[in-house]
Amino acid sequence: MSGERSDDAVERALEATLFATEEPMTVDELAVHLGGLEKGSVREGLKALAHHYAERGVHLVERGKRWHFETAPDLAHLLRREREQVRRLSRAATEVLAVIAYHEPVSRAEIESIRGVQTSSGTLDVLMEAGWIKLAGRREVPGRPVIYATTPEFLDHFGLASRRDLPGIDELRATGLLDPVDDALEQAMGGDMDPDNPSECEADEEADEIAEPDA
Amino acid sequence: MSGERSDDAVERALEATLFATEEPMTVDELAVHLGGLEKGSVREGLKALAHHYAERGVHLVERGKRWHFETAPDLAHLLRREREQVRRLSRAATEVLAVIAYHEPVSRAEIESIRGVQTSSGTLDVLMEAGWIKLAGRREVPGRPVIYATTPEFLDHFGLASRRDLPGIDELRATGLLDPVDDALEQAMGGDMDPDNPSECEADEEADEIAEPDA
Amino acid sequence: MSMTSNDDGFMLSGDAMGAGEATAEMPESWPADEVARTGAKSGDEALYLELEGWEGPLDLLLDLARRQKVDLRQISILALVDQYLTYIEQAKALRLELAADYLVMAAWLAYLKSALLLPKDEQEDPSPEELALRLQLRLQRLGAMREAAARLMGRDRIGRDIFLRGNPEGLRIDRKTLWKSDVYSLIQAYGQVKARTAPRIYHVSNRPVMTLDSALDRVSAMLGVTLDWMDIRDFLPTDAEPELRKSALASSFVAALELARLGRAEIAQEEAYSPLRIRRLKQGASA
Repeated sequence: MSGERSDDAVERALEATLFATEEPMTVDELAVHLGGLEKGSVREGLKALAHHYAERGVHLVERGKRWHFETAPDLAHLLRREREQVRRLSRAATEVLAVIAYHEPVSRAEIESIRGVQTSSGTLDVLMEAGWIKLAGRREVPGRPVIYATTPEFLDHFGLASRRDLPGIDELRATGLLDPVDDALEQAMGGDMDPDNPSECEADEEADEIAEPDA
Repeated sequence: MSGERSDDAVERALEATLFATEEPMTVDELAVHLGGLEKGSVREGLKALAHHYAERGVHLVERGKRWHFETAPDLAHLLRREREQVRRLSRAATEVLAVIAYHEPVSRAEIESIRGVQTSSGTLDVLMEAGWIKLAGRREVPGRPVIYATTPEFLDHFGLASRRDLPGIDELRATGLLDPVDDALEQAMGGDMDPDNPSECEADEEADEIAEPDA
Repeated sequence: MSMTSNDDGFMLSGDAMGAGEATAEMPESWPADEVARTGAKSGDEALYLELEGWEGPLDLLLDLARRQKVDLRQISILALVDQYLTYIEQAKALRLELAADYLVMAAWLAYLKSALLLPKDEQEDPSPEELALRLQLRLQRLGAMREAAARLMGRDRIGRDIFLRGNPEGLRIDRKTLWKSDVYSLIQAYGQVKARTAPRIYHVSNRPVMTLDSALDRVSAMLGVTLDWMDIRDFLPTDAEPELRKSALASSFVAALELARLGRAEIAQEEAYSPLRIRRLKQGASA
């Protein structure tokens, strides 16, 4: 009876000590810390404690002769959680994505020549992060530039069976999407934009990109 | 059977999370962290977990609506650190802290009228720095003095589930020792000048009426 | 013993002025200990040396009140006043520097005492009884807070008696962005790229102008008709649009200057903004 009681006391003391310690502890350290307890009872206490925690959310484990509590391996995902945040793609990124989709595989220089403006590296990063474009090797020309192509996730997200589902130039024209740029831009930007000055236009879009998360 | 299993899963998740967290967590925070669990099951899980740990070397406790694990109080002698981790408070700071805790929110003038001395600015700073008191707005009286109140960290540190757990607060309230001197005087003078027995006063109700606006 | 809630609570609250000693005991036992300790030293002097340990007159009064060893609600205010006044007198006798507020309190208490001893009908408002009661209430409240502080400090405290997990793994929340777009935005963007970069044809519309050459011809020809002064406006085409007139005026003016330079015409203007007049110079007249 009294033996049981003392076992229990050792177990509680070990539990509290190992909970509060900043470093994992050896049996010797624990024995000293608990006022010169016998190492035998420390070992037994640790065994009993490890058994008690075996099925719980935290485990008592021995690593290189040192004991400590740690999260149960199957619950490790609780320590690092991801929180998802939905953001709309900026116009600059949408344009780059469209150019890649219509012309793939394309290099960055080709994207820029098609768009008529420089592409910030952040834009391509965003599209990669979204999982919609991927590196598709290198173009065998001087400089061996990286080329980009769309991914199956891209088709998924945009509800396309294949890239051939994208409307052709003639269809775009028919729907008015190829109308003179001044009108389209004026409509889009409320008219206070200079289409002859593409660098200014790009700067605007970058601003959009930054501003959007707030929206 | 499956219900039991899921309760168990919640308990394990709560256990792992509360072992791992660096800050105490509220029911809401736990519910969000565990992927939008129902608050009801979080509360039940916490209750079960607290029960499980009640006799162990570490306890699960609620302090100011936030939950954390801590070592059992009766094991203090084993764990007391040689390096003093607790801030040593001057007698003045201790008293100011008590006045704020038992009367909150209070202005500096109110603290001084109870203590009968001026409060050096360092005293309030020390308590703010310790994270135990905070500014709690201004009293809407002439001069709009700043008022002070205690923080959740204060409850944490002193092991109080809430301010109702402040030692002796019920007796103090019952004996009127938390009422302003003016109210007590009013009550006492209304009767037979017997401060011991204010309830016998005829003017009891009247005194209450006068006391109320100040409360 | 070491686990009682009030134990060493006050040790933690001890202030810098050597009060660790004074506060090492449970507050309930203060008066007794105070007396004992005072006795142990050489009488009064030891007590007065602690004057600096009081936090103001109210603090000292509270301590004196506790020496009456009765409930704070039953203390004798008259006795307390005497205790305080005796205390201050003796401190003065020992030439201890007394802060002003202790002296103010002494004066006030002396007044209170005399008022309390006066016959009732000579009392002013507020009555001395009220003043005494007020003092008593204040002492009760201060005493209550002092005990509360001691009990608070004596609780099991985190970092001293209770410990949190020493090395928590910590919780981390990684934010992940889910990007969103749609097919319409995509093809609209492409349409805009194509439209923006499509080859452009620039049309330059013909604006009605009179070139310098035709103005020169016209002015020379018209000057040949007469030797009289002519207003420059007479040289302009009469049926011209306003825009053409502007251009014709400028060109004609430059043509006139050119002819003047060549010595074939002279230009006159009577004053600023008056009509500019031109006439042919006879050949050789200027030579």
